[in-house]
Amino acid sequence: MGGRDATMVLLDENGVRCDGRKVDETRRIMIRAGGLKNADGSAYIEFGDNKILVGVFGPRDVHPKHMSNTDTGILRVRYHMEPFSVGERKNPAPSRREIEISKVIKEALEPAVMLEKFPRTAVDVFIEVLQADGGTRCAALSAASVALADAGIPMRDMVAAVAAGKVADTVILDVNNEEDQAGQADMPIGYMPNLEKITLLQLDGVLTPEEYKKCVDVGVKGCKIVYDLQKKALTDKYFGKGGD
Amino acid sequence: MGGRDATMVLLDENGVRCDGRKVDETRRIMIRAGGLKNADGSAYIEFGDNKILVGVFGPRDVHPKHMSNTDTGILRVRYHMEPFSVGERKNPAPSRREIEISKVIKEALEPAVMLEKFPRTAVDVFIEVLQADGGTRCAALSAASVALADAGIPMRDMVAAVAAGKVADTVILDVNNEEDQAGQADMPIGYMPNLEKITLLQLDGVLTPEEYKKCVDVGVKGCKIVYDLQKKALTDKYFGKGGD
Amino acid sequence: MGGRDATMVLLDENGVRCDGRKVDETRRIMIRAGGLKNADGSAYIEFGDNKILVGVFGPRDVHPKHMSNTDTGILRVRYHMEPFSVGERKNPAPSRREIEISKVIKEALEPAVMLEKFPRTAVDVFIEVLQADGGTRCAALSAASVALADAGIPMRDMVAAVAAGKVADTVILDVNNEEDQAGQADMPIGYMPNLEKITLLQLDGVLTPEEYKKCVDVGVKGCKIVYDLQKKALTDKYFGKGGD
Amino acid sequence: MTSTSVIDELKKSQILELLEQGKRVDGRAFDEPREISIETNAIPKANGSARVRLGETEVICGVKIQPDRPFPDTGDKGLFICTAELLPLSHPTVETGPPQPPVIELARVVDRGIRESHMVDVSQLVIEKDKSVIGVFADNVVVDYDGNLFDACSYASTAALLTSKTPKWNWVDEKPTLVEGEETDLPISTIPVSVTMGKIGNHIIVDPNGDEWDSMDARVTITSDSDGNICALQKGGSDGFTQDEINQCGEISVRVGAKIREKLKEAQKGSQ
Amino acid sequence: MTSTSVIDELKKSQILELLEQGKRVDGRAFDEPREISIETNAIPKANGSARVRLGETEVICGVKIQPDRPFPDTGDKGLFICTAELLPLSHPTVETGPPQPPVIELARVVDRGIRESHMVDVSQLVIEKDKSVIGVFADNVVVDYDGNLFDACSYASTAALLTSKTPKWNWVDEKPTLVEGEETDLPISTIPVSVTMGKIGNHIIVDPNGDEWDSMDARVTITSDSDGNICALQKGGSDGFTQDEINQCGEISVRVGAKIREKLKEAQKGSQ
Amino acid sequence: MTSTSVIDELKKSQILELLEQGKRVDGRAFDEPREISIETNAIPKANGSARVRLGETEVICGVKIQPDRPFPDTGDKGLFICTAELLPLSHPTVETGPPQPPVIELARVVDRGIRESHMVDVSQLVIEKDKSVIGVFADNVVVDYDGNLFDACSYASTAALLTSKTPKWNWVDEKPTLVEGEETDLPISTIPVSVTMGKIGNHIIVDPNGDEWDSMDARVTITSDSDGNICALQKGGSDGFTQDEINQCGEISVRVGAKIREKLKEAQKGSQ
Repeated sequence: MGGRDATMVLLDENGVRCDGRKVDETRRIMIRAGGLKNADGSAYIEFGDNKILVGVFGPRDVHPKHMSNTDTGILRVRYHMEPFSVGERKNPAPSRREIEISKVIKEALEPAVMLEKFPRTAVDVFIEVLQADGGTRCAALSAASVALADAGIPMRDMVAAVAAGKVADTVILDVNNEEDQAGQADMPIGYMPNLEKITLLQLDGVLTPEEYKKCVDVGVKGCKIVYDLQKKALTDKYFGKGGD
Repeated sequence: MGGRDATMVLLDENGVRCDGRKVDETRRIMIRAGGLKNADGSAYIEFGDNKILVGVFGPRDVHPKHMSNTDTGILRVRYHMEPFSVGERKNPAPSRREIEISKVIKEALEPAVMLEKFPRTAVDVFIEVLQADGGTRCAALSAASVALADAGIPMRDMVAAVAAGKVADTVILDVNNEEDQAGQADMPIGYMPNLEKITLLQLDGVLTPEEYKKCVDVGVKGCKIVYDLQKKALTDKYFGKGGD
Repeated sequence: MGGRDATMVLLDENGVRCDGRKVDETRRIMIRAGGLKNADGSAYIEFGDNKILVGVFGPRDVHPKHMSNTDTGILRVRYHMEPFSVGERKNPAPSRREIEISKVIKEALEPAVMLEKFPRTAVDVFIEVLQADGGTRCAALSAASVALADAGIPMRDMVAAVAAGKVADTVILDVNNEEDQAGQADMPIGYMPNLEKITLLQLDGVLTPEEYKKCVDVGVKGCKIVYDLQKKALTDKYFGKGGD
Repeated sequence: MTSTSVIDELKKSQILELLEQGKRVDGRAFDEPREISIETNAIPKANGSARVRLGETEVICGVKIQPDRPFPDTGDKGLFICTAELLPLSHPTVETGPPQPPVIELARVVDRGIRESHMVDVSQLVIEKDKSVIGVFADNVVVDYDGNLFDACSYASTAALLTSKTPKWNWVDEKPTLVEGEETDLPISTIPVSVTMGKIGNHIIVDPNGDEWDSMDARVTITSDSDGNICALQKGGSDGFTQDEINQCGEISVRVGAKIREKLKEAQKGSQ
Repeated sequence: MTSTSVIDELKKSQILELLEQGKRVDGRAFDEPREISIETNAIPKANGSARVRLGETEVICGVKIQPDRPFPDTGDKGLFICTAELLPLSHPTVETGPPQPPVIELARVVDRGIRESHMVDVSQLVIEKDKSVIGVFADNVVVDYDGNLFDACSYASTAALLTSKTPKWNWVDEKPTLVEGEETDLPISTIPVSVTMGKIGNHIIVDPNGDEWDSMDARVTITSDSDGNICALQKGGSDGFTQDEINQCGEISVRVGAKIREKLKEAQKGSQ
Repeated sequence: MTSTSVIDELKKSQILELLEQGKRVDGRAFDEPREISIETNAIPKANGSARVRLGETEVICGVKIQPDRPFPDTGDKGLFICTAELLPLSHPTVETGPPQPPVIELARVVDRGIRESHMVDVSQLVIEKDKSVIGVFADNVVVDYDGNLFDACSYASTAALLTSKTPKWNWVDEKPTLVEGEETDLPISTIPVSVTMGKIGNHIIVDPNGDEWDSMDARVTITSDSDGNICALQKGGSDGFTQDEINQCGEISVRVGAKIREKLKEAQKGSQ
């Protein structure tokens, strides 16, 4: 690697970012539907250097019974990072950050899943971050949508996700780890393109009202890029790879 | 405040204590019945610099069911200190001290509450110490009695409480924080004046047998002072403030 | 004691070990059946400087119910060390080592207990290490067998246990604490002499294939020595002490 | 098994019906927060404190300021940590025990809103670089619950911080040593204000009360700073927002936030 | 749902009936403790130990003495910590897992009784001021239960401490270093003795056994020191005491405690 | 209440019947492990990693190497810690929460197999004696379950360690300081290989798959090193082994282990 500059240039005079991307360009994205033997549905995503595995079980019985709901199914989500997924070895106990992200992803997926179709039961989504590189929650949410579809869970739409952000006073798409650490703002967005609804939205960092609107817009556009790759992953699995 | 003397005089030659009180004088006491919207009953006490809030719920169902008792109601008490209530920030996890005090207060209240009137159910007493200044358990117990009465729980009597103690070889009433830290003995007493029963009693510190008896006596007298203020708090709430 | 040599001689030229024993000699063993008032069965063992107490309860109901088995009884084992049982005071919380040893001892006892005779119920074995000196799991297992018999639990056989090991390139019987720390291998063995089955076996340390076989052989022979003392303990309790 | 109660359903449909007519259950305008009352110095022994009532929701925040060890890689910065806890006396459904996910989210959102605004200038809270720094702990406890804890805790924290006094410590004999009588205000660079909006049907309402909170389809909490910039946001709830709604919420949060910021400033002045 | 069993009720009324006649179930006088047997040095590898039988209640206490770090504000004092645990083999109803409130109370009351008497002179347990002190841990485990664990644990702790040997450590190279072969007795300044009294009806009985314990309305544990002074007290149970009863209990505790103190001294002598 | 299901019973009797005929359900010889595939460097940002498939069981091991504090009494040795976790997506019956005894045993057996072989030479992992050492953490996560996690985790750990790169730290200003660009291989002294054998009836089979695992009466995991010596063993399960069977298992483990060791060496070469 050879030493990182204290004064890293996040965006050069030609609009090129620290990893060579343009402002509106995502990192390399690879999504695979399926892959796990025991899970009812699964997906694997590589999003830049993020590597995330998602397994889905259900609909299945809820224990203890009083946690279930006679009117609707329930969705349970666990977002979990492996000890070796980050720079310094992570303590295996679930952190408060992981608990919050699990909740945020759960609420981002709920509008997409037809929970009313399987009352009294639960669908479990287990997200495992094998390697983290900034934007894990968006990559995880995108993969979780594919894994739910792969499990045959009835859905209204899939949620696609990517972060918008701001570096060097410029709004950009898909914030990587360096940009998150050294940049000015990070806005993860989860979006259902067919239903035109934002189901995940967070922001850390300072934006003017104009930049705020622009970030939302850039993020929504980025989600549509991710969405196409989600559909392709499912098509590849279920209908074979259409000649590229 | 301007620096505390290492050799603080707890009792001067005129029988005046470090905070200006006489040996048989309590700190300023203010009790208010009610105040919380959601609790079934509540009370607030300022006892010197102690500030304590108590909320009561019940009688209500017990979960899990096997914790309930077909013959009698049960009383549950939680004594809890806020992180900001003490000198150095308190860790939010319940300490062993808080667990013991919860049990001691519960057993001090039980003789006063007609638990047999509500079998199978529970009454919950939640004590929150907002600011601590020595003698929190007595102040909490006094407020809890008022909150139980405010909740309409049938009671035989109220428990009034205050500590006796010993500083400079002298028996005193209502030990404050400095006296507790630098003094010779602290004896919290909870007493039901109508039923003439001591329901809370603890002692830390060395007393001769004569001092022991004197402490109990001074404490019981002090409880009667507190008792009048408890009754006044309930009268003020339910019958309006009688012109002072 | 007067200072331990850094270069302790574990085995001298005459085949004498650091505590004066021969290679195939066990430490002093004393087993007593019974002794506890409340337990359904109990035993106490001194094995060298190990002092271990075992209490057995059951067969008794299982809570929660869903942990029980309609076809068979279940055995539950807890191996636990007192804070004062080891050199440096042990933290009272159960360690991962204690959890593993509990499981290993449980599985070593199961083949000996006729669990099918008491379906839906459980037998609890509580092992308390009062003083530890190397080889606690073998001593505990031996005592647990006696305590189960003392409780009248129907059994196919008793499990006797002792460790074999290797010091100074020599296979030895009954590894003590110093030999475990400074030696080359430790192989705890639990054996049912009547049924001729090894039910506990572990190994830490390096053995050639020949040494491996010899260790197993030496260990099995040692278990037979222990077995006789187990039977004597039960005979002494139930039929009075024969002879001297 | 749980089941959405009939009463809850009726309450929600009543609230929604009123909203369709442009009305809220308690008569407020859609973009109108409830009455805010701020009592500073409620816990005199803390370094700063505030008791905030937002309608019938009530929160107490106490600030403790004390020496601490810095994080290994930020030895030139003090610590700022904000927490939130629902006391069991605040509502009959609150359980004691380890915090549940909604409370963890609450605490983290309140913390981030203040942290991301850089309200507390932690670079000024160093006693001895790499060895000892000043830690600022703003602990919120909810005393009575009637919806929208995000904003109530946020205002309580902000008011407590604005009125906090920082003791001074010198580095003597490898230990932080208190210098008596040299208290200063906390170094404050901006006043963040969070505004939480609920979505019921297609209606966006500011500061939902307890009944509205139970009927919400989704919510968003947006924090803006003294410059009118947006510095933190958290969407929650089991429905989504359109892009237009999100833009609209951004505008509301800055506009409503500015008014609330004036109240916080008044409280700060009142305490001096 | 639990319900007071009929057998428990019968047992209690039988005990009470006997008390009305001036008798206890096991024939003891009201102010007579059960037989106490004390075996010191029960755990030879510990720094001190005792196995105490109080009737059929049996407790083992092991003392560990080892270097530790002092508390920040008491760098000139060693540590003394006393714990108590109910082993699951002591009674069929004991559960494993984190300690329940009654066991926490037990441990804290036993600890305070000894701590408040200043039995162990912690000012003599300093290796290097502010840096390293000697910690004394007296851990009690209950091996068989038949009521009144307070006194059984207290006597076991006291007997173990009275017979404990303290190793010597020097401060070398910024580390405590053991000096071989220089053990001394623990610095002991007084012998605290706790006496627990139960109240059944209007009767006060000393050292309740298991059946009496289950039938008690209230209890009080009073600890007195070698000077006949009272140094700790804990009331428990769901009824109260009159002021006269409390005075009476104080007297009993000092009188009965003096006799038990002699037994502890004998055990100490026997171990030398 | 649980009850052994009829299907489980049928499966077991079918497996046993086949074994009596000298056959296994998946056609393997009794002493034949399933196909092993090893992908090294699966987690490029870790210091070493491997994804191992043993039949349909799949495990990922990531190795993290970082400065740590030594244990008080072994200041001249680095740390080696190996863990194992069943991810809930690996099987529908896996529960989240604190690890249960079988997972604790798994982790400890995998750790001991490697530790007792002295594979990682921890004496070379010292930055500054008594102050700072290098810690090597090999964390295994099970991604798909089909029996025999002991061996799958063991091979994943070994492959990850064999291909790990160790950064260099110097001791500067009382702190470990990374020296950029000076990575070396981990100091490796031998290659331990565990072989797990199940006993069903009187038959000993190597590397039981998921169905066989559920049908086992007992199991034994034996680890041998590059010299063909046996360095760790763990018996498990609710039945026993005869002495002959234990001797036989020892022989099988060394013989089968040697073949698997060649695969691990190939994987190591392939990653260079």
